[in-house]
Amino acid sequence: MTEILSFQNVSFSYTPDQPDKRKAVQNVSFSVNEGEWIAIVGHNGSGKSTMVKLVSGLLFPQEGEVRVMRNVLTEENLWETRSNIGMVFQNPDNQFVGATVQDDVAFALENSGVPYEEMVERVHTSLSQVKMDKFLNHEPHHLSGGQKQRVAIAGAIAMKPKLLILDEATSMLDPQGRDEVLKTVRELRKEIGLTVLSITHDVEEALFADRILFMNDGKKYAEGTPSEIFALGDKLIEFGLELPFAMRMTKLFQLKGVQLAGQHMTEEELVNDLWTSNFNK
Amino acid sequence: MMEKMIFGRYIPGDSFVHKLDPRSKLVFVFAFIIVVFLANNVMTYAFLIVFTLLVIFMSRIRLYFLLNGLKPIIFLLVFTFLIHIFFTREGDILFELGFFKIYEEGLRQGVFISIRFLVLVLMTSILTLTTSPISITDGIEVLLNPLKKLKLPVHELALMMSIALRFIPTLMDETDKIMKAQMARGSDLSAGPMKERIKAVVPLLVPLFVSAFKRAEDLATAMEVRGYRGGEGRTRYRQLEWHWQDTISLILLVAMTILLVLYRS
Amino acid sequence: MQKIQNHSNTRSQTFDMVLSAMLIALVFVATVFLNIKLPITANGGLVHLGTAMLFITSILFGPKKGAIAGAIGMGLFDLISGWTLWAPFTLVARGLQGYVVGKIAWSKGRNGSSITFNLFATILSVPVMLVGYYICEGILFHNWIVPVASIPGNIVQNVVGIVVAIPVCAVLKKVSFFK
Amino acid sequence: MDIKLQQVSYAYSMGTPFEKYALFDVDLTIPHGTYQAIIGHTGSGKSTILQHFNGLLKPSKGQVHIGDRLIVAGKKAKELKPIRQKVGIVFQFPEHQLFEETVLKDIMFGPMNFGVSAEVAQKRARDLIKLVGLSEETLDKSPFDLSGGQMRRVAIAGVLAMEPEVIVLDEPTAGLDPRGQREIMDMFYSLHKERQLTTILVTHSMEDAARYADNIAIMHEGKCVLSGTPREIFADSKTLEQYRLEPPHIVRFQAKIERLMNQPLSRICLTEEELADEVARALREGRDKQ
Ligand SMILES: Nc1ncnc2c1ncn2[C@@H]1O[C@H](COP(=O)(O)OP(=O)(O)OP(=O)(O)O)[C@@H](O)[C@H]1O
Ligand SMILES: Nc1ncnc2c1ncn2[C@@H]1O[C@H](COP(=O)(O)OP(=O)(O)OP(=O)(O)O)[C@@H](O)[C@H]1O
Ligand SMILES: [Mg+2]
Ligand SMILES: [Mg+2]
Repeated sequence: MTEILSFQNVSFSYTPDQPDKRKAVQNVSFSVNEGEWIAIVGHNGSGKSTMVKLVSGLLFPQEGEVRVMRNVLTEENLWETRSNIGMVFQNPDNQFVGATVQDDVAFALENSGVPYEEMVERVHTSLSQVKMDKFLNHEPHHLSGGQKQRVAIAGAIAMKPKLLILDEATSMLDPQGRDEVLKTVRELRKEIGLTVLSITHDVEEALFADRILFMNDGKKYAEGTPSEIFALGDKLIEFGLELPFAMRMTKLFQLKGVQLAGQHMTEEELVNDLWTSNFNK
Repeated sequence: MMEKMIFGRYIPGDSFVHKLDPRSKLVFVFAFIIVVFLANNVMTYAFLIVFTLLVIFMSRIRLYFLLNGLKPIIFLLVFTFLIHIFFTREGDILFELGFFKIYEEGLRQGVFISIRFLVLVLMTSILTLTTSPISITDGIEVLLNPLKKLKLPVHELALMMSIALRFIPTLMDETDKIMKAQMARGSDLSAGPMKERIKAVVPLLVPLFVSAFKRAEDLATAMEVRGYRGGEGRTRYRQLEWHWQDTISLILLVAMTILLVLYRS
Repeated sequence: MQKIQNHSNTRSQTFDMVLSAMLIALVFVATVFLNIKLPITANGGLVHLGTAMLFITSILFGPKKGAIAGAIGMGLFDLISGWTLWAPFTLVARGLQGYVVGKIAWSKGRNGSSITFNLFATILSVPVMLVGYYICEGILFHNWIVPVASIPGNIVQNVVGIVVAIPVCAVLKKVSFFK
Repeated sequence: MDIKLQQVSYAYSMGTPFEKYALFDVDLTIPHGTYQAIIGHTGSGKSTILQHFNGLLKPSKGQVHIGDRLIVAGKKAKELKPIRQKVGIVFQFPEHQLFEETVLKDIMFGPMNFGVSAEVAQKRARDLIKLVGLSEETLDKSPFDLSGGQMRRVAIAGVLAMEPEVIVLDEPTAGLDPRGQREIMDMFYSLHKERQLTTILVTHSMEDAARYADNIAIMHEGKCVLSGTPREIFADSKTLEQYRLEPPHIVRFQAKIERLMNQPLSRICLTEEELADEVARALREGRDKQ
């Protein structure tokens, strides 16, 4: 397993001169390996976006270290590091630089001096990977939120990054837009084996992840597979999140005396259990 | 409201003029503005008119759009004409009514200056009617490139322009939304006494500035994460292509200049 | 909220550039989209708030950004509306105006927080702009009377601009982003 | 105060080459004291319709009754202010409308525009800040120093402070974490129940529409295509699909269970509790029969 990203006892405070104030990120450690999908969940203000800024070198930790591709992130290797990471942010409007879809996708390529012919080819390939190739010359204000986010993803993967970070990339979208974006990311993972770090407070979205980091008030409260994390049950609710639909239903069924064999995170499992425990006798 | 403003006056098309490279169009119009001042007699002004009509014809712009664009300046045109007529006191008297006299030179001046003004406005209008703001920006950037040596941040200015163009519709939407939200809270820019209306500007502009500032922060972050660190070492995705048509149009302009020089008095 | 510390130099350069772009867009939007109806009849009584936006920009962010936003924002307006021919004049006249306002409002480290100086700056910039346009139009019309026609309209615009900009700046200066 | 739209059509940029109709012949009646949800695909005209409820937009054709006021297409409507006080709108991302130096002043801004005295407005602000779940100290802070979720609550308090008889909500919880969403939706629901506040909710969340609304209207391409109780609306997933909507998660799940049990439950369930009850009862009955 190749490590792509790791935090080691990282702390960061926006107000280092006021030590009594809670730090935005406090003593967080974790690592992400190649090919994984990691989700970071946590309430508003729990420090998720700060962690993203630490990964991209927009901020540097006051304690601990951030390693990208096994190198400690410093001012010197900042730009090289950034070319290995693609990022998509929350507000679809505020990250669209170009005048049209294709200009926007080309932006990062222009920055790193990719020659013209190669740029054209890469812009077209990455746009077709997110199924936006029919929109080459569209202007941003004529696109839906979901489409803008897909363009942002295309812009990120055009650089062939090792790691794609989504900072609440779906939270301002309508349900259709959200589905579009998530579907795109899932397909990309299959197609080009991307490592994904997605930050969200949507638990249904986190269910797709291989591993979940659960943040609370700047600290890592827990880390584990979705089933491990959601087994925490009421703790999630206490810290501002909720349980996935299937788990909520499981609990309610058990409360009302419906026989079930165990806890379930997905609808399929729950329905199967309902079948085997109640009908299939 | 919005759509109208975003496209501005640019009308997409595929005429000869539309297809020209923005660089040649800019050089053309800029040179034209200077060349126009060469005209000084009936013949040369006639050349100017014919030439302008030719360009209008080649741009295939519907006359409606051109004339529509003239609306705001009609007043100025008439005003200029009248001022020249009334205030020039040279040459023969053509018309007299009491102390009110029109001199030949006044009429001449009035007509000439009005024609000059009109062809200038038409020609610059054709530029903006056939070229999108973003290609104008591209054209300007490339043309100003030599000034980089004088430490003029040409690349930054061009990128700034293109980001501004990109965010105009967004901020317009935002303005509309904030305006409506404040109207729903009882503060109205378009109704009530003067003092109230001016007071209603504060609840509109403060959030607008805050929002623009936050957008700038977000966009700067996004750009930097995507590897932006100034113009150094960047390649261009948007390529400009110089065709034979561009050369021809500049030759036409030179020919026209020669004519003007030959026939001016 | 505290400002994020600027760790790298590029960060503040990029941000400055993007902020200037936003200010250009703001001036443009105020010019085409924001109107106040006045009881007087010049121009149908509609006065745009572009000049006010230019003043605010210069007072909040200083001479450089003020000049850029004023010049390009309003030049763009000329380019896109029927006034294409005026664009180069606007570039000069408004650029100078923005610069003058910013320079005075930001003199001696005031950074636009003195209302008196802001007022002084805006008032002083009016003749600069008027003369700028006057000279340009004089050349264009080959006449020194015609350009006089646009002076009353320009004065009304500037007065409204000042009346709006001064109180708005007083409020904005209290917002933590713009201190 | 009833709100009634009759044959309302609306065109943006009327009379220009860019004229674009966003509403066509919409009929919709919202009786006093109801909780009305409006759902529909993106761009279906939801935001456009809600701006007719307090005269921010005037119909291009047709007429709008707001209480005893009548706004008719083509006629000038004077003095809309009283309507704006009676119908409060919480727009999407309402935190973008904050502008005052302090939270207190911002909450007082609305009521004072409608002629409420400073003392009364201040008292309202003190009551409301607690209602929206913030502490009284918040009142003295600058709204720009708050977190996104707190700003949202202040903005909502600013609309409630006008003491409207009708409250219109355009996606009031977008972007908040699950707890924030739940708290705000529950707060509006209890206001609706306690004060008989007519509530109009525009939302993409079928779950919220199902859980809270008495009546749901579906917008599709500028037309109001369907209106009914949540049970009626969500009973027919074929029709919903036609309008590019999905039934709430719970309804889809019920369909799965019904297929499994090979028999329909006695009614469409709109909340998770209801479904759990129904399934438990169906299973009990099934056992009793055996
Ligand atoms: N620029 C800043 N200056 C000062 N404090 C900040 C700044 N940005 C964030 N904070 C604080 O740091 C903490 C963590 O914020 P962060 O934005 O990382 O949270 P988040 O988990 O991303 O929240 P959300 O879900 O709302 O996006 C919060 O308490 C926040 O108020
Ligand atoms: N200011 C405007 N000018 C022109 N067209 C507009 C304007 N605002 C909205 N429209 C158009 O009117 C239609 C209805 O828009 P509206 O905003 O009412 O939809 P909506 O249902 O609220 O969508 P969403 O779910 O995305 O908020 C859309 O086609 C939209 O493009
Ligand atoms: Mg965040
Ligand atoms: Mg809407």
